[in-house]
Amino acid sequence: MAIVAAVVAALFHFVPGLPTYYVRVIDTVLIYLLLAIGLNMVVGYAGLLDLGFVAFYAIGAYSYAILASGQFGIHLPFGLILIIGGALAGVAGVLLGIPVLRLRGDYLAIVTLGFGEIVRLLMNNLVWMTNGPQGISRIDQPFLFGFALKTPRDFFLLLLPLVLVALMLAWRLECSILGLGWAAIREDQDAARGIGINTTLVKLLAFGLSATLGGFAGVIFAGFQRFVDPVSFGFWESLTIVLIIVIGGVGNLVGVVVGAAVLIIVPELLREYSEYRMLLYGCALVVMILVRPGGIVGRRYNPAWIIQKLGWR
Amino acid sequence: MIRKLLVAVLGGAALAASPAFADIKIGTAGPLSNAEALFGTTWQNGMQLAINEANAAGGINGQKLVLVRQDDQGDPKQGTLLAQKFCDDDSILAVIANFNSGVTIPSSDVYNRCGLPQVTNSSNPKVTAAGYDNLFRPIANDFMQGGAPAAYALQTLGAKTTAIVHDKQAFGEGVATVFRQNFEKGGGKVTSYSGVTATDVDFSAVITQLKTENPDIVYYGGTMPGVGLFLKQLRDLGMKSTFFAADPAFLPDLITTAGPANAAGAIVSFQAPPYDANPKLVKFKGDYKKSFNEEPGPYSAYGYNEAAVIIEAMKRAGSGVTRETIVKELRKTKLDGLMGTVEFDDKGELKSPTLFLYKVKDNDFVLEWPKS
Amino acid sequence: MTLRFEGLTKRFGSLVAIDAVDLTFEPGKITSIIGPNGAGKSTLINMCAGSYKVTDGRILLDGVELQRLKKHQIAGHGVARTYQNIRLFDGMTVQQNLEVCLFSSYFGRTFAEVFVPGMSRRLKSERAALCRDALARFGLARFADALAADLSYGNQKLLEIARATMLEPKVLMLDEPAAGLNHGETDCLKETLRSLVPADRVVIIVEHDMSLVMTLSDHIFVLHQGRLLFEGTPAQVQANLAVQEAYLGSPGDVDDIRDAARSRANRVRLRADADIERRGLASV
Amino acid sequence: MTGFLIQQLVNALTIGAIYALIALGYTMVYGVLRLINFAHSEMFMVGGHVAFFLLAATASLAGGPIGVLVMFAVFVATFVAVGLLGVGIEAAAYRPLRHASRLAPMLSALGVAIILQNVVMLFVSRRPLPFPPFLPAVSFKVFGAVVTLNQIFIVAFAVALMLALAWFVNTTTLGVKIRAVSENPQTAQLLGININMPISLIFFIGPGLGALAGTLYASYYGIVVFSMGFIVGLKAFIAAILGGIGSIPGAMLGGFMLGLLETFGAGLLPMLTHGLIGSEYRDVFAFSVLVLVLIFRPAGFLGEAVTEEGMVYKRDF
Repeated sequence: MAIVAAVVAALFHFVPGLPTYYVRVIDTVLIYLLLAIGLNMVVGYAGLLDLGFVAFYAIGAYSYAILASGQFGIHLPFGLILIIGGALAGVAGVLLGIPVLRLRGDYLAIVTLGFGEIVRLLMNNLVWMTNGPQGISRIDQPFLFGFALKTPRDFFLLLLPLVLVALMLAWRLECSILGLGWAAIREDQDAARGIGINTTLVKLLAFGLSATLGGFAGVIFAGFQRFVDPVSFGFWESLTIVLIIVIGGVGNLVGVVVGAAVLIIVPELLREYSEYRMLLYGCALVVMILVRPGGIVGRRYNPAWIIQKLGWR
Repeated sequence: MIRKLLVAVLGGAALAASPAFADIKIGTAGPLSNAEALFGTTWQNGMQLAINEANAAGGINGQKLVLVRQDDQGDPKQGTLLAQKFCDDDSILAVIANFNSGVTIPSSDVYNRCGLPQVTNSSNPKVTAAGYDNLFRPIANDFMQGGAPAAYALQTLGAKTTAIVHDKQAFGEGVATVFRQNFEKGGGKVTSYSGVTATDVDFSAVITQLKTENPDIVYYGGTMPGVGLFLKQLRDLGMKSTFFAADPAFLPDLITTAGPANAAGAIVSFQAPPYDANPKLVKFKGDYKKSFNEEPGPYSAYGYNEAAVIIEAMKRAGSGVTRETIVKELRKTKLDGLMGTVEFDDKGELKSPTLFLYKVKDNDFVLEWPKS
Repeated sequence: MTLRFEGLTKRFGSLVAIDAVDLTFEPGKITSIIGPNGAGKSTLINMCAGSYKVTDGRILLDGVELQRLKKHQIAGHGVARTYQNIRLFDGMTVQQNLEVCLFSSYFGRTFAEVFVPGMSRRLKSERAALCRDALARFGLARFADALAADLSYGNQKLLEIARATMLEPKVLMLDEPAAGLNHGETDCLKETLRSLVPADRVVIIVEHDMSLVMTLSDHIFVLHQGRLLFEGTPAQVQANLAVQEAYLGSPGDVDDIRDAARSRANRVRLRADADIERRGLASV
Repeated sequence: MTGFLIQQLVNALTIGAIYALIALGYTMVYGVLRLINFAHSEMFMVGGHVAFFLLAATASLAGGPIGVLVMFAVFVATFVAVGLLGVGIEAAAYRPLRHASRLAPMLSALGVAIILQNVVMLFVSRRPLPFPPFLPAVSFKVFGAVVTLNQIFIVAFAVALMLALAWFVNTTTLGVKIRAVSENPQTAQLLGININMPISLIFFIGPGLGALAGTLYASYYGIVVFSMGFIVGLKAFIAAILGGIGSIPGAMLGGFMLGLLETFGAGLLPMLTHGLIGSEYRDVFAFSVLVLVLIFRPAGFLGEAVTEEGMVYKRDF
């Protein structure tokens, strides 16, 4: 416990001292981490491959953009929209979940992919609401408990605790009976029904919860950028989030953390190669997957292992 | 431990980034690895040219100029990250960023916070809406880009009807909207206003639809290769309407893509006078070909111009060249540039934006309007 | 407490797998269903467990019409089963395989478990305690933290039975529990099965291993081509000629040999299946 | 009006034929490895470029239509070249991952796609390269619709290729082996079929067809550009799904269906709704259909029905 506290304290003390660019990079990592934790619930825990996760991210982002900007002259507080955006995304998650209950594997993946694209295209087409490809700019400066969230540092101080809480809750969820239920569905849905698990309910919970996290991340992203446009929510974003959890180690929160760090920081390290960057990134991807197909972090190095290593229960 | 790790990881980036000492650096971020790579790269080549010339002429009071070229992939998120990177790097005194309006708008917040002089190539009117005093746009915005062709179409060509197609991107839809407004204001009739997908290659369905409307003008708001393909298919399907496109189409590739016969008669708006109009441009075109052995891209001249504006300001700032002084000097800019005089109004917009309309005639762009 | 099948019928297209069968199962007894391959034994279990839709007829458990319910609801009413070719949660530990069976009783407390400090640990140890004696009874305690997939074939069979009993079922259906086990394993299986029959539980076994059936069951149903051919005690069944004609083909003691042979065949076959499954089908 | 409809139909068939050709590659690979081969779209793109440079080599870029002989020579060469590339990629990036999770190869395919695209962009050309038409620009008027020789050729050639493939898979020994492997790799393996050979073959034919599609596409639209793969690839993949992933006739049907869907979405929707729903809703329309089809008939139109359990081919991870 003490060690964890120390590490967290160190982060709080140390990171804001870094040059702003690094803080911004870390913020980006944290936002993606939030997304990855969410997606991991569906893909990692319940074994439902979702390629349209970015849709919920977009819903969250646009909730803030629309409810706190000149777009309609509505200016709701950040905290409130955080809840609204999360809720909207969560509802969307469940609504998507209902029709695809019967689908699994790639079939599910493709339907979710289609759903994600549809959402993006609507954001691009419903000009009266989303201002279309022009995007919504001059979004309100977020305030939380009277503090203005202006610089990347402010956002770091918001994001870090949020992510830590999300991680903790996700872990407790993983260990909870619901987490076990998800695992059972992932392993053998029919047998899971056979031991009395209401797969419908449990799946919808997975969709809803993960979507909610996606929504949160979206709201924060919008507040962070103070500009949203459909470009930021393409199919590629969905793939990036999937990549994060797969490269890190599917279903393993430690892996998810590592994955987020690697997949955001590596491209930043490659910046200096300017136009060769994406080429190197592609090579890095293939190599990483070939070297560790199961993800960078092995299954056994999960939070439980850390907790035990820390000698804390 | 964590500290070490962070230092190691992020420090790596810092080292990689750290400059050769005592150079003055100008940062630039644009799309270098996505579908718009052609534009981004040739645009930055233009800047490189201007900077090479400046260095050949002894640089800024003895210091060498360096262009730091970055790839934002037209992605707002990366745009802001890069903005922060430039802000933190004290050796960077000015930036030319970004190419896409959707990236410039969020990144300008960041540049403004650290008072880094920013010269942008994004033409969307919204870009200057925030009224940041460190943001300058030495090119015409979409109002000009979409307005002049409308006037020309109505007055010179006496067109009555137009069909407008755009690629649902910030730029394409932007100019298309302005064109539409002006055309209607001028008493013309818009028979249809439709969006296609930027990545599309097959427009036959839409064109077949347009055919039933048979408008005098077809305006396409979008970039290459879309424009070329659209024009080609427009003619293949036997439509004779005069074709209008914006400056991304000011590119030999338009003619090669659409085919000389199809391209003939197409009207393309561009902000620079013909490359043979004045010695500056002739030289520019020659130098560009020499350095990069290809034709200048549609934005190469703009990039050159934008860099030139900054270099001028730096020269005037003299010994005490800092971000602040550069911003001050940029405001006072009065440069007889590649594409005419550059002066900024208090919003940082080009005071007297120019626009030229070119007509495709036997494999070349020939000045059509204004007739000099 | 009884389980009754009334006019239970299952058709696959034109094929009639089960033809208006009426059966009654007594609690506190082990009832075996035997019959040649394709007699419809497994089909009965699958219908009872809700894996197959019932074409016609009713399945009554304490007056509840099971055939109207969804699979997980049937399980909720206390019907548990094992599968012909083992279906464990391979990626989960042995412990977890049992723990997850407590889903329906703990699901309501999920919110508290996640959000109330300390609750997570409390409920977890509570569940662990519940798993412990099951682990002990089936001699799996030392594998508690091993992945189910890594267990030996015999232990996997045991684990599957353990998982079924975790539900404290009123009806426990075992589909070929001894298939693929060697004699030693079969013997200790017998012991375990005997210990699984409290007074209020219906235990149904579908099995080819005659020696097991005859020594273990209190009552036997003999199915033939989807119909009930005969029912009675092991002695009566063995005495009955019709059964021998239909099922064993020829009288008496040859059986054990043939069954031994068949069960060895089973063992080989099922091992292969299990291996392939474990390796993952697309390990192409 | 009839002219309008027929014109749209012709447009639909042409683009549909190209989708279908690419879809074949996706569906064959998926049928055997259950792998969404994200790199396939780039095979299509590379194919276009290879053909371009072959033509350049044969100095046929001089302009004007190209002789039939040259044309087919180019087709064959392109097919082989890209086919070999495909085999190489499979051996390097997918085969090592066969025993890994199902997501791993999918994502390494993604990486390969990024690499191919950037290699072409960096070392071949950023500019769209002008691709000559194979046939003279002859066009016929059919009930007021303009039909070019090129269009007729593309549809005919695509269909011919598909029939050839169908024949190959259904009658030849190799084809049968391929089918065996795709039916059930285990059994095939247990039967002692060396599964590597059929798989390599699939990774030769699939990309080859993709490359031909790229060539036809390039000559039809008159350009090749490094970024042309991704979207067309995604669409073709959707086509494969619509038709029934894993089914070869399905891929063909799906391709033409998607072509029709798109043209309908872009051309007719605006007219029927009087511009209420503009052509920009074309993709929304297409994707919605995809989603609905998958929800109500997961196996697509020609794929054999799948059970809920059947959808999980292998643990995802």
